[in-house]
Amino acid sequence: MLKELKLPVLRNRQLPVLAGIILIMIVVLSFMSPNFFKIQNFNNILLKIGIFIIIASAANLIMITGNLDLSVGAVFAFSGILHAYMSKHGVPIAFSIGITCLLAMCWGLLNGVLVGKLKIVPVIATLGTLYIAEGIAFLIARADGGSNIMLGLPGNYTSFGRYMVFGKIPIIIVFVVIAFFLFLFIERKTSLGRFSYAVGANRSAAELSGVNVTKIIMILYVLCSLMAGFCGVLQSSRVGLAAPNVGRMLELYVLIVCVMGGTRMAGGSGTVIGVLLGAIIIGLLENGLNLLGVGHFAQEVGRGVVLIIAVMVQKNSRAVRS
Amino acid sequence: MKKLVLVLLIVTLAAALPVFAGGGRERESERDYDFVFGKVPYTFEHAYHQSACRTLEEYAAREYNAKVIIIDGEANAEVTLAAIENLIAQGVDAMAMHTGDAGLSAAAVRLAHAANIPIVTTLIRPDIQTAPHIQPMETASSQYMGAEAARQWKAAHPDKPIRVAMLNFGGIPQIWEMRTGAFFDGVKSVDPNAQLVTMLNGYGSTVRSMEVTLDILQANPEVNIIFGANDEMALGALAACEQLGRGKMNDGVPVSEIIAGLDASSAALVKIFDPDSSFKLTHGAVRDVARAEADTMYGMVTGAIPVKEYFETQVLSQPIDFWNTSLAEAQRFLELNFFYTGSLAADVDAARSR
Amino acid sequence: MSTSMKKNIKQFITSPTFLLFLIFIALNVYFSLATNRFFRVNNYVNIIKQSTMIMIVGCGATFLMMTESLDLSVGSNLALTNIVYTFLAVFGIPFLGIAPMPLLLAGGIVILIGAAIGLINGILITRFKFEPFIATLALLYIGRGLALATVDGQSIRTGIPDGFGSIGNDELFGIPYLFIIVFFIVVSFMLLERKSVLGKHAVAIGANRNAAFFSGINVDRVIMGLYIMTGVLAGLAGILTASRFQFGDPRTGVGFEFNVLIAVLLGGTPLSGGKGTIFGTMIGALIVAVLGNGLNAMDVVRFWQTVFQGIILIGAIIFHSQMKSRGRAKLLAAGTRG
Amino acid sequence: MEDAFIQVRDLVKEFPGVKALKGVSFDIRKGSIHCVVGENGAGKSTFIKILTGAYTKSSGMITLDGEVFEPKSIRDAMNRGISVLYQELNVVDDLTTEENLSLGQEKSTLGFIRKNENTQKVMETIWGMDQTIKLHMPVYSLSVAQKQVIEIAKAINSECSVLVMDEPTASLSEDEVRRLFINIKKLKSKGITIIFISHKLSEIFEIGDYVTVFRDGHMVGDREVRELRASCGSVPESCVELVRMMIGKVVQEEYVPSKVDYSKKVLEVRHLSNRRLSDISFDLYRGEILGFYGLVGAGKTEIGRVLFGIDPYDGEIWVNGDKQTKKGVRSALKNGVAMIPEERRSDGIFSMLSIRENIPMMNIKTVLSKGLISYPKERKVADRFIQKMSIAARDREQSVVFLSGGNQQKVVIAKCLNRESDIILMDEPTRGVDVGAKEEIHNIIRSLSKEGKSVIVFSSELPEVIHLCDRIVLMHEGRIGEIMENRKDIDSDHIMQVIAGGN
Repeated sequence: MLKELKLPVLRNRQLPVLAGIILIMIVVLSFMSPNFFKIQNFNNILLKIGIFIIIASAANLIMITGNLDLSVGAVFAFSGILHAYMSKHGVPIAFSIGITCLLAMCWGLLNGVLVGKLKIVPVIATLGTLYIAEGIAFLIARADGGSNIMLGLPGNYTSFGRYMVFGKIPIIIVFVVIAFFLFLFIERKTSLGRFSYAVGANRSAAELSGVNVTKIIMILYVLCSLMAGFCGVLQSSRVGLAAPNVGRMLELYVLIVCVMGGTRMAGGSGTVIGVLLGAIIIGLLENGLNLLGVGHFAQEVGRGVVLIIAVMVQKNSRAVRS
Repeated sequence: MKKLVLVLLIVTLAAALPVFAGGGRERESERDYDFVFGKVPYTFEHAYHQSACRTLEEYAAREYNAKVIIIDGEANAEVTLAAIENLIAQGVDAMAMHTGDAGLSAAAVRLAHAANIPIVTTLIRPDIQTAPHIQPMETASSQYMGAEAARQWKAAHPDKPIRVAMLNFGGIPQIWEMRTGAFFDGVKSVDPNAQLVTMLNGYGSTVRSMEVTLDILQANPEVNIIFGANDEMALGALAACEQLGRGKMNDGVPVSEIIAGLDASSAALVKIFDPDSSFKLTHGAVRDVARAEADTMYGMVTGAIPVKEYFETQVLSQPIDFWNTSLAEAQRFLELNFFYTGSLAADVDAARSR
Repeated sequence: MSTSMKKNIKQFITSPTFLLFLIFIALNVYFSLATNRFFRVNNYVNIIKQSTMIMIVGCGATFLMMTESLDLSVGSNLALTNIVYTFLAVFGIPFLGIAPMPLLLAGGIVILIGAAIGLINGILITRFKFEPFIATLALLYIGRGLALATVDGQSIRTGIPDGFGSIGNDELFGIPYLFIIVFFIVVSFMLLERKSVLGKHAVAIGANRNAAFFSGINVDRVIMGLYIMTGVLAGLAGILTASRFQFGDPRTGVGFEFNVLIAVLLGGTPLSGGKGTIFGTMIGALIVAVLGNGLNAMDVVRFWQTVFQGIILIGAIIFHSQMKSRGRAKLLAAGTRG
Repeated sequence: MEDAFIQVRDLVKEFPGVKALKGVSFDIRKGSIHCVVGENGAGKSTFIKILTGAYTKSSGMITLDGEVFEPKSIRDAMNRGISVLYQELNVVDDLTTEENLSLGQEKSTLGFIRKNENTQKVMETIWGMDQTIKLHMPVYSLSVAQKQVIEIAKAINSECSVLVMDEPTASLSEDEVRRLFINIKKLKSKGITIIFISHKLSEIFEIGDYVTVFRDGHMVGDREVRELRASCGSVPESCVELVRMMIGKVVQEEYVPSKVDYSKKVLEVRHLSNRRLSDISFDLYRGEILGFYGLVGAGKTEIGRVLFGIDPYDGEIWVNGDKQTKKGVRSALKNGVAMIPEERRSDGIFSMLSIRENIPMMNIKTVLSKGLISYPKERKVADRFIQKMSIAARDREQSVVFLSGGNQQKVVIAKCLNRESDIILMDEPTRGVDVGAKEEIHNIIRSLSKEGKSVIVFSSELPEVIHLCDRIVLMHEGRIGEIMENRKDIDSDHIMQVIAGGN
């Protein structure tokens, strides 16, 4: 298995480039901020980008098929709110997590039907889902009597999200590792992963090869919504409250993470390893700028500039290859 | 034929949906009201504004037999002004607006006055002072909060210099004047050597504030007073502190830091009255602001208050903190301002048992 | 009436755009019946006023989408031009010792800034082969950051010179200048769409990029030109917004790009390009505005409105895709018969 | 040559890592039909792209009418009078005929299109070739040949002196080809120089004046067609010399009967009809190679699509004695029917993926172990097919996009063979494939029939069908004209008659 995992890394010239960027960022930040090179800080960064990595791993497969999912942020928010609402109103936590994940998958099913079956352009279909899910998230919060749900949550609400595995490792990091390897596994070892690449590389050829394209796309959307929903629960449980606006712009973050990781928007190529590296770049950037006390306006500019640079560097490394 | 039935069904459903969603109620009842008021809140996404709107609706109906039309400003300049324009077109008798920007307030006032409709602004004072204004006394309360936080810290840790970190909305100047800046003034009045270490954007969101606070505390672990310019951000800061093993208090005695927020929503008060949590101060005013808005609108419509003159109604933004406010007072505050029906003491106990 | 005109009218009546127009009318009728606060002259003036910016920028965005491109940076562009325009008019350029500028000069400079953002988009997309989505997303962040940084996040509201608000608020014979400007822009873009080389080339590029390329059309230059054009329109919208509200605000135009996108999509221009009409985009913009306005008048809570927005978006696209496949099938059948 | 209109001298084109043209020199005479032939990758298309301004040369020289010719863009080349008719037609489907005619050369005032007086003139040119094309028709309602007519008219309209035609007959029926040739001769008589690229040698002998042969980036032969015709004898396809120039080995085309088991029907088709087909009935036996031949549009591809479950139909299909009830590609595959699609690039290969990843795509089970993809198994499968089909690739990890057309087609066939289906449908299996690969593919088809599999070949090349198939189904306008046994002395005149609609 290890050998098989090594192969794509070596074949892909973009991944070393990304790793190089990360290395440079770490060196520069270590010199510029005395508090940067600390285990606690890396822990912070991982905690922050953990959600992105989990969702983007799934969204990445969707992008590999040449589609995209803009509704993850709304599904993320919806699930957090729903979980909080149910927990507050007497549904046992474990049960509530299960129901929330199931309902989150329904959003994926909606996306899957719209994109896979009805062949609607994914940008629009998932934008529509975004609006609906976000609206409903706000309505649930409103039905609870406010703009977010915090009060009256049961005592053990946060015990899931703040659980420390072996008393040391935050559970979210464990899930990040699980998600990473799960999607690496899906990508390399399962027919679902292989067919995802096929659909992205040439949809019509995939159809004529007997690949059930609709099914693949639907499964991926459901999977992605499941991840978004699960992260919504995880996040809400970690913070100890649920707000319907937490997912704003999350979809664009996820998209940027995938693109920085070298996934083509047109589909056919990309890997979850790239997603991991892309997320680390974003995490380091924000963490570094915050540590240096750079104001938020400059951070916005910085995000755009880094996006351009990262894509440009990758394009060059791709050009060298062919 | 089947298709036609389906289409008809969908059309009927589509037409019925908005009614189901709460619209279309005014038809039978609007004529029964004496007045129609308009209200544009900053954004419905905050509990504060949802409560304020509800108070306004109920109070105006009860006191003045007035109907209130609410159009959300969505925290967006174009949407807010469009809402004002639409209210004007709908011919309301008077309106109230609460925005985040002085320029926006001024533009709204100009629009309303051009259409000869009385308008009252809230919180953010427009630069052109030609209309009545409701001013929650946030500056004084923020100063008080800063001073109290500094006092409590100094009493517990006289040896540790005060280092303040703040989370704001990203450079809205009025927020500095009334909240962040005023708070820091308060701190300095107690300890002139206090330093403002950093101020970053928490986007008004709990989760974003938590992430930002993690970075702040990484860069400046010595920070011991954190002020979030609304309760959501303060709660985010608290979550970050808890994650780092901080955020604790020893029965009201500061250990690692003191956190202050603003709005005094129930979520915040539950933390504030938890003796073990480091989130300890906030202030807010919902009911009185909403009532003042209704009173001012009524006053302008009936001619008691001049429409085009600056007339400031000051409202106390009630400070609430662990050390000086009793649980009963806080309970009453929540009931009056946030339609709170629970028991604060019970909620605090429930939250503590976590 | 000539036969070709008859044919044109027949074609128009059977087109999806016309059906969309009918839906628009139906919406108006519905809201007029559902609430007595909707059907008023002033309300319609508002609806049009509030959709002017989307209409102006939508003209450029429609052309862009015809070529299978899109621009997510228009909202940030609008904010940046809005704030810089006000800044120049109020403060000039202090560190160069330049005094506050006449509005026309400030407007000219700002239009150039809008064009520059379009140019950068164009360069990234044509020269460096960026995906339009990514390139313009980067510019969305950069533009917004610059807008906020220019004024340190504050709006400019004092020292607004006289006449600053005139173009956005004053009227000519009872018609707001704003309407005249929009009318002028929309009509010229309709002409561009139907009669100009640019319009035809945009369709050709979106429908068959290779054919366009081998026909000697400089595809990159057309796309670059369209991005600059959209940038200029966004700049103009920035100026008009500043004038209409009489203050400069770096937070304007948040989410504007998606509103424009939705208007263009509702109007029947697909993301895959190759076709599209300015008229459709205008109807799309009006539908969005009427829907928001009508639901507000009906006292529907904003969050329900968000839900409706999603349903309508999905419904409209399903509608368009149905229309498209049916129309194409009909023509193909006719083609094989004839 | 004294009267050389275009002179090419030591033309070199280098791409990063590849030398596509390695110093080519030859002349093209004014007003001649100059054919350029060569295998895929020989450098023909690179040469054409330099000539038309799509590429810039690395070194060497081209002169046009005595002047140095270095086009900087396609526009530039067009202005010097060079027009191209590409294989993939470059008309915009969503525009009308009229709009297409002026695309890229609109007359305008201030950017607005002026009424173009030329359009009428061009329409007359078009009507000279095809009267059914109307001015305001959207182009998507036209046939391929009609679109080609528009493009030719456009080229003439641009007052070109040189017209480059890149495999113009590839998707035309024989009738349409004949009409095209008439039009080409008309152009020649107007003094236009024509550069004609084709894989079909018969066409070169029919209309060519000169022929230049490319191989591997070199010019290996430059002949007068008249001369060649004399040395070649009466059957142009067997022109040993030209073929030897192109590939260096002689290709024999001769029908060898397969061992058909006529006792075992694997496929029965009865009264098949749909929009394009009417009343199609035929049988397929075990080990048989069945050929479908007819003009383009006669319904060959449509039959393939119906059998493979892509298009709807009325009628009955029996596979191995079972009546087919479920429709769709996947149920066809499940029943042992596999197809190699006509359009390799858009329907066949996954160009970004490697050969290893492409081959098991139709039957992922062959590389699974315990439900997961096993890399050793996958490598074994890939290597087996690379060897069996002699796919010329650097290694199995090479992306298919970097392979030549013939090798790409082999990958598509390998993908299909890996499915282990009993019935294999091959739609134009050798289209756009060089002569060497063509023969190899034919051998693969024969070996399939030896293994007891049944193959249906849909082809618009008569020699291929005669060469390969045991029985030939002749199609005309969606109907079966005749089903004939293949013999050594098959009567090609009779075939022509049937597919043209006679009996």
